Formats: sequence, C-alpha cells, structure tokens
Amino acid sequence: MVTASISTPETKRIEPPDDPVDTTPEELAPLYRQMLAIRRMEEAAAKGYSQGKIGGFLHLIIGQEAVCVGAIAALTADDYVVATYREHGHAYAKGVSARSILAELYGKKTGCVKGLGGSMHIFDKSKNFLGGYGIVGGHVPIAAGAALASKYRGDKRVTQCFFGEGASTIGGFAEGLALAALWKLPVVLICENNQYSMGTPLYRSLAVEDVSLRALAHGMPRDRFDGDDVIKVKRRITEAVERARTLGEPTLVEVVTYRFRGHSMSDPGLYRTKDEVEEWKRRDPLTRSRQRLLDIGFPEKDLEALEADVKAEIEDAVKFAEDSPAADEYLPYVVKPAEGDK
Amino acid sequence: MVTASISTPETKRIEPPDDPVDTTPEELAPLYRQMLAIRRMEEAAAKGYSQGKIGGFLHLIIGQEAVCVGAIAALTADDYVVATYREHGHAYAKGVSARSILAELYGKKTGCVKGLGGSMHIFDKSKNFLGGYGIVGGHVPIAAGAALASKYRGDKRVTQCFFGEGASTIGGFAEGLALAALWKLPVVLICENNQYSMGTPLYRSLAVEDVSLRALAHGMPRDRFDGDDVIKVKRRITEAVERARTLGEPTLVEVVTYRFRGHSMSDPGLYRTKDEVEEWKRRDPLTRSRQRLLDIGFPEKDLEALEADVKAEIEDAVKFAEDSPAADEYLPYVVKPAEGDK
Amino acid sequence: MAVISYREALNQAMREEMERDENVFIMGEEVGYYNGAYKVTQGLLQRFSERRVIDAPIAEMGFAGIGIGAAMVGLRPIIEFMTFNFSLVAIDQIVNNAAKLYQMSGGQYHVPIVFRGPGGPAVQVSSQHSQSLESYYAHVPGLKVCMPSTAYDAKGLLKSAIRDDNPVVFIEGETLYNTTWEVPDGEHLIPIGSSDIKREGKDITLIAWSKMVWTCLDAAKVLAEEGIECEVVDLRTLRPLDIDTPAESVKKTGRCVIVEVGWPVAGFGAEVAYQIQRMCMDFLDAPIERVTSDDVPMPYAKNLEDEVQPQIHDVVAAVKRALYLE
Amino acid sequence: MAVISYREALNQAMREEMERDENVFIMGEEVGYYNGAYKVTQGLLQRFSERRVIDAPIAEMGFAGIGIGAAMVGLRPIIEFMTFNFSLVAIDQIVNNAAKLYQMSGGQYHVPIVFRGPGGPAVQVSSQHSQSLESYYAHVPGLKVCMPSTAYDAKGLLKSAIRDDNPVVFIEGETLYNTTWEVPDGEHLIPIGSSDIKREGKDITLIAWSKMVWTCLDAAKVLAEEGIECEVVDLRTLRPLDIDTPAESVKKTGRCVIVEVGWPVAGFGAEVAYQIQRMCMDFLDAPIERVTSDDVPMPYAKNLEDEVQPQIHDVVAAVKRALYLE
Ligand SMILES: Cc1ncc(C[n+]2csc(CCOP(=O)(O)OP(=O)(O)O)c2C)c(N)n1
Ligand SMILES: Cc1ncc(C[n+]2csc(CCOP(=O)(O)OP(=O)(O)O)c2C)c(N)n1
Ligand SMILES: [Mg+2]
Ligand SMILES: [Mg+2]
Repeated sequence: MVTASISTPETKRIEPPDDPVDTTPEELAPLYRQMLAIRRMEEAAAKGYSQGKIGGFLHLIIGQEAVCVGAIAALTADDYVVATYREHGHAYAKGVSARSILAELYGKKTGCVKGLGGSMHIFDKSKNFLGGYGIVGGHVPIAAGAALASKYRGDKRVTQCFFGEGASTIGGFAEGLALAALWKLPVVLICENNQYSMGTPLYRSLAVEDVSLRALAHGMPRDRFDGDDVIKVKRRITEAVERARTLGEPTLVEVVTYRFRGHSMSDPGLYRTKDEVEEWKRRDPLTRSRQRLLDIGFPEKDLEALEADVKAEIEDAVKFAEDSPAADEYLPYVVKPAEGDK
Repeated sequence: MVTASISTPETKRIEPPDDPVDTTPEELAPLYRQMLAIRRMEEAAAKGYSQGKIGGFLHLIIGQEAVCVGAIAALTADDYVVATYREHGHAYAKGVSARSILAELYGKKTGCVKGLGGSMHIFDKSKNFLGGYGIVGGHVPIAAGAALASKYRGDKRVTQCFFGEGASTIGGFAEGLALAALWKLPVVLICENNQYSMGTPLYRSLAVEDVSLRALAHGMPRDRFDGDDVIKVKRRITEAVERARTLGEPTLVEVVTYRFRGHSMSDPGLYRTKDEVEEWKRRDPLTRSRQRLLDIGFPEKDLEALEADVKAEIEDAVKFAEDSPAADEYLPYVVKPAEGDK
Repeated sequence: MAVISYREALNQAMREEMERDENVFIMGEEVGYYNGAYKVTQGLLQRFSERRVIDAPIAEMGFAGIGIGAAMVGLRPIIEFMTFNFSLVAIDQIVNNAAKLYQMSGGQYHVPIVFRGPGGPAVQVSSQHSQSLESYYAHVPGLKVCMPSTAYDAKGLLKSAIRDDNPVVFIEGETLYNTTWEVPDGEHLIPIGSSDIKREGKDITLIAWSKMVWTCLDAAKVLAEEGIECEVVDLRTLRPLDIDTPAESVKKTGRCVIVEVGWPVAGFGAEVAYQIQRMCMDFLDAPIERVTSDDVPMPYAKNLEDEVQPQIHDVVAAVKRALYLE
Repeated sequence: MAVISYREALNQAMREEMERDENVFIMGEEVGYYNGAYKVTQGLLQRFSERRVIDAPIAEMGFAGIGIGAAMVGLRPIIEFMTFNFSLVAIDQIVNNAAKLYQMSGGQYHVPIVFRGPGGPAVQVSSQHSQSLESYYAHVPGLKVCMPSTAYDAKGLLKSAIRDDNPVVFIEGETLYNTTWEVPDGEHLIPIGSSDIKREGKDITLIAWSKMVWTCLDAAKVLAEEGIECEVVDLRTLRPLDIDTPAESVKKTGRCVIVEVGWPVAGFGAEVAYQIQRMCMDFLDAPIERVTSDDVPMPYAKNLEDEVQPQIHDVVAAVKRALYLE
C-alpha cells in the first residue's frame, strides 16, 4: 500500500533569507525603483479611494511588490503577463504607466481601458499585459492559451500567470495546470502565496500548505521560496522562464509573501494579529532592497534622487488622473462587423 | 530548486498479479456470482439495444466487473455509492435488482427510476445507491457531500465514489478531491482506470499516467493496483473503507482495468488493436475467479448450479423488463409543497 | 414589528431556522470567521460552531456539489455564494444535479437546498462582478427562484426556502442589504410563488422584482405628482411565478411596464411580457413596455454605470410612452 | 449545387476556413483521432495534423479558456463541445471572459473564437444530456449566437462565424446531422443576424430555429391540406436578432406562433414574443402563441420523451388556437 501521508519540510513557514543574493547596483536599482513606484502609486490609490474618487473594489499589493517586480524582470517586452484583480503592480512592472493605471482607477477616459474596467481590469495590449481578471482561477486557462499560441507559432514568447494561493482549490486552476503540463506549454504559473485568501488563513483552505506540490502529479517542475528579496525572485523565476523559452516547459512556482493591508479597502483585516503584521513589515522587501543598495555601494544621494523621481512620477500621475475628463463611452460590445456579417 | 521531474515506476503498465490473494469459497463464490450476473445482465442489455428496445447511450462495464464488485463488497448496506453513467454493475453489486435495472433500460414503469433516467441514471434509495451521473466529474462533489453528511451526523457510514481516469482532468474532480482532503471526509474515491476515455488513451490525456498521484499534494492516502482479482480489489479497498470509517479519512484509489467493448454501443473501438483487446480478454476477471474457485475446492457442480441460477435470474429479469408496462408519467418536477409554500 | 435591515432579516431567518432544525447548516466562503463578505451570516459561527457554519475554500463547484450530496441524504444546506457572479462556475451543479435529481431518480431523492447570496449590479465593480443572472435559474424546471425586495419579504421567503423540499435559488439584492422595512418578530413565512402589490394605482401597472421595485416606487412617486397613479407589483418569486396578481392588475389598468435591472435580450421580463400579453391582450391599451439595462457588459466608471442601468427617469419615460403622453 | 448533409456542410466550412487561414485551429474532446463524437470533424486531423486539430482531455473550462487566451493574441480557435450540455462547466469562461473582454479591455483585445457543438434534445439520453441552452447565450452582450436548421445555413453561418471577430456560440442540432439540403460549393457565406423565410404563407407566421424549423415545415404541410397557409420564418441567428423579417411577416399575417424545443419559462421564444408584440400590436388579430417543451427535465423513455417535446400536432393545435378555429 502506497500510503503517502506527506509531511514536507516546506509546509512550515518560510523564514526570511539569510544571505542576500549577489547583485549589482545596476541590476537592483531599477527594480527597487519599480517597487517603490508601485508602493507610492498604491498609496495614492488608497488615498483616492478614501476621498471617494475611486470606487468599487481596490485590492492593494503593498508588501508583495518584490514578487511581481522580480518575476516580470525575467521577461522581455514580447512576453505575456496575465494577472488577477490585484494587478496594479504587475501592470506597472510590465511597463503600463502609472498615469494610465491611476486614471483608470479614477474612472477616466484616459485610463488604460477608458474607465470601463477599473482596478480589477487593467489591460495594455501595447505592453503585452493581457489583463487583470476578477473570477478566481478563471484566468489560468487564458494564460495557458496565450502560451499555446506561442507554441503554435513557435515565437518563443513566454507567458507568466499570477494567482493567489486561494485560487489553488478551484477547478479553473486545476484544469489550466493539467493542460499546461500535458501539452508542455511555455507558461510559468506563479502563485503569490500571501497566506490569506480574504480572511481565510492557509490552514483553513489547504490540506497541505504547499501549493507547489500540485505540480508533482503532473510531472511538472516546481519551485517554492520566499519573496523577500527581489533579486532572488528574479533569479529563481528566470530559471523557469528559460525552461519555458528553451524547452517549452511549464513550471509551477510558489512565492511566499505577505500583504500588509486588508484584502481590499473595505477589509479591516481583523483576522490577523498586530504582531504578525508587524513581523512581516520588518521583512518589507522595499526596506531590504534599499539597505542592500547602500550595502553594495549605491550612493545615498543617487538613492534620494531616485526616490524624488518616483515621487514626482506618482504626483504627476495623480494630477493626470484628477484632471482627465470623465469616461464617456461604453463601447458597443461587438467588434466591427467582420466579412460576411451584416 | 526543487525540480521534481517525476518518473514513478507506477506509470508503466500494471502487470497481472502472480499470486492470487488468499480466500475461501465462501468469500469468493458470491463475488463470482455477482460478476457473472453483471456480465449476463449487460450482455442482455446489449442484445436489447441491438433490437431497438433500449435507446440512448448504453455504456457497458464488461471486463471491469471485478472493480465494482470487489470494492462494494467492502461496504455495508448503510454505506453509500455514487457512480458514473457506466454504473449497472455498481448498482447490481449494491443490491439493486437486475429486474429493476433492465426494466429501466427498457424505459418501463417498473424500472428503478420509472423509465425517467435510463442507463445513465440508475438510482435506488433503498439500497443507498445514490445514482449514476452523466456529467464527467460532477458527481465527485456529490459523493463528498454524502460523506460530509455522515461526518456531520457521526453515523460512521462510508461513501464510495467511482469515476474513470478521464475524469481526473476536470475541475469537479479536483475540487471534490481538495475538499475531501481538507475536511477529512469519509469517502473512498475510486478511479476505474480502464485506460481509455472514449477513444483517448491515457498518454494523450494525462501528463503522468498515474491518477493516484493526485492525492500527494493533498496529503491524502492513495493506492494503485490492478483490477484482475476481485479478492485483491476487496482487500485493498477494505483498507481504505476502514480508514474512512474509523479515522474519517478519505483515500484515492486507482484500479487499473480494461473494458472489452467500445465506450458505448455506438463506438466500434477502432482506436485499439485487436491484439491489445485479446490480451486483456485473457486477463478476464471472471475466468480468473472461476478457475480460482475450482482451485480452492469449490465443487464444479456447485459452480454449474450457480451459473444456471444466474442464467435464470437474468432471463427472468429480461422477461420482466419486456413484459412491464411502458413508463407513463414524468413526475411533476417539484416535491410536494413544503410548509409555507402555496 | 421592528424595523430592521434586509441584511438583519436574512440573518434572523437563518438563525431561526437553524435553531428549529438541526439539519440546517451553512457553507460558503468567509461565512464563518469573517461573518460573511457582506456580513449576512454575522454571529452564526459563534452561535452554531464550526460544524454548522462551514468556511469553504474557493471551490464553488465543489461546495455546491457537496451541498447537493448532503441534501440527498437528508441535511438541509444553505450554500452562500459570495456573489451570484461566482455561481457561474457552479451552475452545472445547480442545473444538472440539484434541479434534476428529483425527476432523474424517479422521485426517490429530493434536494432540499438553498443557494443564496447577493446578485444583480453592485457599485463600480465592473462587468465580471456586476450582472443579473436570474433568467438562467428561472429557466430551469426543478428549481425555485426567489428575489425579495424588502427586509419583510427577505425574511419570510428565506424561511420558506429553507423549509422547502426543492432546491431554491435565493438571490439577494447586493445594494439592498442596508435598506430597512418593518418585519414581524419570530415566525414569519411568505409563500414561495406569491407576488405582492407594493403600491396601488389605477393608471398603469409596473412589474418588477428585487432592487427595481424600489426604482418603480420612486418613479411612482414622481408620476403621482403629475397625477399618474401607478400600481407597483413585486413578483418576489420568479419561479414558480404568480402571474395572476400582475395580470389582474394589468386588466384593471390596461397598461404595463416591466422593469428589470439586467440585460434586455432574453431577460426574465420577456417571459413576464409574454404571459401578460397572452392573458391580457383584450385589456391592453398599449404595447407592453420593458425597461432594462443597456445591452452591454457593466462599465466601471460611475457615470457610465448609472447610464447603462434603469433609472427613475427611464421608468417615468416608459410609463409616459405607454400612456401615449409623449 | 450538391445535396449534402448538415454534418458534411459543417465539415466543409471548417476545412475551407482552415485552408484559408493558418490561424484557425480546432480543439475539443475526440475531435482528432476519433474524428469527432458525431464525426463532424471527420478527416481534419489527417488533413491538418495534430498542431491544428487538438484532442483535449475532459476539461471544458480549461480548453474553452485556452481558446480564449489564444484568440486574444491572434489565433482563431474553434472549440468543440462534445455537446452543449457540457458547456455548463465552461460557461463562466464564455460569459465572464469571452463575451466581456472586448469591453473590459477598453476595446484593446477582441476574441475571435467559435464555440460549437450539438445542442438541443438528443434521443433518449435523459435529462443531463438533453436540453436547450440557447437562451443562456443569447442573453449575453458580447456574444453572437447561431442555430442553423439546414445544411445550407450551417455551412454559410459557420464560415461567417469563423471569420467573425467576436465570440460566436454556434449550436448545431443534435438530431439534424443527417439531414440534407442543397449547398453551394466553395465560398458561401450567410450574414450572422439574418432571418430567413423557409416557407411563404399568408394566414399565420410560424417562428422557429434549429430543429423546430423542420417541425414547423411539417406542420405547415398538414395545415396546407386544410387550406391554412403558414409562413415559416427561421431565425437562424438568435443574437444579433433580425426581428424585422419575422415582424414583417406577422404584420402581413396578423397571427404568430413561436415554436421552440426548450423549456417554456424564460426561453428565447419569450423574447421573440415580446419584440413581436411591441412591433406588431396593431396588426395582431390574436395573442401570440408559444409552443415549447413541457416544463420538466427530459425523461428517458421514448414515449415520454416525445410527449414532453413539441410535436407537429402541438404546432397544428397552436395555429388553430391562434386562428380561433377551435
Ligand atoms: C470564483 C470566485 N469565487 C470567489 C471570489 C471572491 N474572491 C475574490 S478574491 C478572493 C480571495 C482570493 O485569495 P487568493 O487567491 O489567495 O488571492 P489574494 O487575494 O490573496 O491575492 C475571493 C474569495 C471570486 N472573485 N471568484
Ligand atoms: C463534462 C463532460 N464532458 C464530456 C462528456 C462526454 N463523455 C462522456 S464519457 C466520456 C469519457 C470518460 O472517460 P473516463 O472518465 O475514463 O470513464 P470511462 O468512460 O472510461 O468509464 C466523455 C468524454 C461528459 N459526459 N461530461
Ligand atoms: Mg492569498
Ligand atoms: Mg476510462
């Protein structure tokens, strides 16, 4: 009897990394800049929301920035990214401007999707950012589909698909995973395990608290690590991206991280202790990267200049969003009549 | 990097068992009788179908009888069984009469569901046979639900859920599995791996040809073996049933077997070689059990009496089905008005 | 009678039925420790413990199916969808299993289950989170479908739904949770399948359900100032449909506007229109009008969101068209 | 023009479009090596290889979503559902992704995809395998919905659907595959959104789609013997709906029967009835009649199966009611 009562060492909390990964200021500085811009942009969004200028659901990624920034740093401009409703950071990291993101949140005509989608549905075709999706798990097959197209064409593009650990119980994820494995699609499935699905901690939603194990039964390569160090994220995800690009093979990667705020703006996050949140704030990937930059010789004044630059960028984006005209057309829902259509 | 490029020994074909499992004529004879009755009943159904007396889809289990018979022998009358559209054998093994099954296939009023369900939807509440279902994977959560009810009440019943290996890629199975594992439901998930999903062989539908591995990521006990020997099936499934009954824990069990006929009556089965089919016919679980009975001293004349008895039972059932009145009411679809309803 | 919120009314209904019947339990995402995404299950975990208030992971198909299986063997589950938008990943369980099991099993198994949660447009959550799917469920024999507009109806209908031996799809108004109404304390049941006249009038009949009942009542007030008396009929239950109440009203008024918040094409209002024209053709002085949202996915921006949804002025305009006033 | 089967017409349409456009591919269960569960994709794997004819495991949600993703980046997938009954496990992908992406992305991404396969009742396969879900798809802005009744329409519409830049739900009649009709060879396109008069008549208009067009034509023959001339209008496309063709017909005949094979409540026929009464109220000499199946899940036994579905005599009876002949 093959009774596998799995107890992996990985099911316990992933500790912060001891040794920072080797890097250079040239590599780290732009990633730190991206993380900082995302944080400032989301802080501005939170402010806009509390002022009633942004509506609906607003899911912030604050605390998790190293995951999307590190992961997307492993891609080229031609590669695709598919994300969830918590996707401002991913969009920004893929090159979508803070202006068009914030204007979208403000429901303006100048938003990246003309005020039609809001926070959960950022899209930018020019950046190959295939969007933010609101149905948990439903976007995983879509990412596999973009990857299938790459395989079909032999264009060597890679697709990254982000999702939360809460998505790992739903059928859409399971089917996307199974098909990506069967057909060897060039996709990297990245689980941002922030340890909570709304108010539900891992141990109440997963029998085994290790999402990456799902790859096992499909013979799919997998990886699992902490998301504190943006360079580490970049390195590890790069392996998976290269596997996809050169071998056309998918990988399931789980990155353990933490969101500092509630699930969305309306969630006070009462299901977590103050201590727990504080402990994770001490692991803030931004603080870590900033210190690391100083440690490896990035001049403090350059850092301050960089930070001032970010501040200006976001202030400009907020002003742009505020000043832009309101959304004014909801598209006719059908694309121009095709040949043969009336 | 935890790159698990799994290659389990189990992914290769499971060879027929060498040593028959210890048993007695008292244990084996009734199981052989059940298997034989199922085979004769399905042969009669095939005949009725070719005569146009049975319509719709007719999925026969011929060749796979040892799985449902061995598995269900591990249950008590109070336990529940949930099955697919290929469920005549499971129903019979759970105690549903050949009369009411064949009458159902004939679309008669005396059928177990009054001619409303046909071959794919055999139900018998008095036998705790919770039915045959036509949407692949959709019945797995239902089985988990019956098991949840047992846990809720503490009634120590066990639920068995049967499904094909083709169901292992669909979301309904994945979600049922994840929830059964998380909540520790007393259910035994039994994959009847007959190596084909309609015309699709395993290697074109599964990245790794081992369904039981799906249990791994959920910390669920699993088992995998051949379904040639009905006693072996009974023994191995009994372990899982006892685990469910005493510990309230689910198990995923995969039994490798083979259907001798096409997917349904309309399928000529051209996707398999004659040789392959012949090879598996030589592994026929009925022939094996019959020989084994003789080997362990069951008198040949008792065996012939048993076989004559089966023949009579099925002939009677066919006559009953033929002679019964046609179905004559399609139920009003709502149950009697409840309190508070008009 | 106390004035309570729609949310509180639903909470009371579940609490009372759970007290009354040990077989009733609740399952869904965040229904327990979080007290419900919309706080409808507030306090129930504390009162009834984890056994009867079950927090589910994100697996709607799975837990909807688990509810059905549990109901087949005698429990009475209440399955909460965080919103009915997410019921689309579970709809196969509802349509192919819950609705059909009674017939498919030759009457042996019935499925006493309630699928409930908020539906219809919310505020600025864009197209995947803001849609009205009632016509999907109303289409299916074997289901019942309730869509109460007030706290009074919400409590009475939910209690009836929980006691019903059939699967009931119970769609709450996502923007109605804070609305208040007088609700009797304790036992208070409303029969499933009974429409209700929410305002009497003689000039025209407005037919609506859920949130649109409020819009119709507001429009009726505006029109009353111009001397037009609208009768507002709240269907409350879409299946089984009590068509007699609105049909009697139309026979009296001779005119009819059907207002629904969802998409126009094959919305449930079309069914109501068909039945009314059949029953009232000789009494109708004008074609039946429908007011619906525009035929587009819901946009995010507030101004556009308002623009595509039926507003008071849209109802007023439809009434005037039906009265040939402009 | 050759007389070919509906099945062959569909096969030709796919074959020709795959020859024409390298981006078109087919994906679904058993579409390749098995040549399709209903043999609609016969020979395509041999012709176009595994790259373009992809056998999928049982994972409708997964491969429907994969099709959508592939379409977003420029391919033109044809997704076959073995039957539309199984589309219910994938409907979230169609409604929440395929239909909405164009609007949700501010017009950046469009989704040129066809979801096709047989729908409507089959023969004696009971309730989970025999149902008509067209009103679900017709309800949703962002989709187009085709339901051809003849080989001629099937080929012309499928070719248009494959070339369309929007997601098209293409529901074939499960019992129509062997029916034959004259079909032009080569290029043959029918505009999506055009109804068609299948028989001319002056006394009454019968409106139908898919299989029920045949039932109406048969009923028209029976009625013609009694001197009643029916005009039979085939909608062919439910969304966008060409209502003008049937409305003009009703204005001419003054009477209307809408025939659909699915369930009565909130079936698509209700929408047609609503629109016809709006456009033709002053021309109608009798209430609009609908003929539908009974409001029950489909039973298995042949006699009951026939009993619950609209038969020629049901249509004849409805026509006579509308003509006040009995
Ligand atoms: C199918 C579906 N069910 C439920 C929801 C509601 N919902 C939105 S986000 C969320 C939690 C997701 O958690 P996780 O996947 O861990 O991602 P995170 O929000 O932590 O980034 C839930 C339940 C949904 N959007 N879709
Ligand atoms: C959701 C769904 N998709 C497709 C089908 C059509 N179908 C019926 S049986 C079957 C093959 C199932 O194979 P497997 O699970 O291995 O079971 P087996 O028939 O071999 O017993 C398919 C594709 C279905 N019934 N339900
Ligand atoms: Mg999470
Ligand atoms: Mg199989």
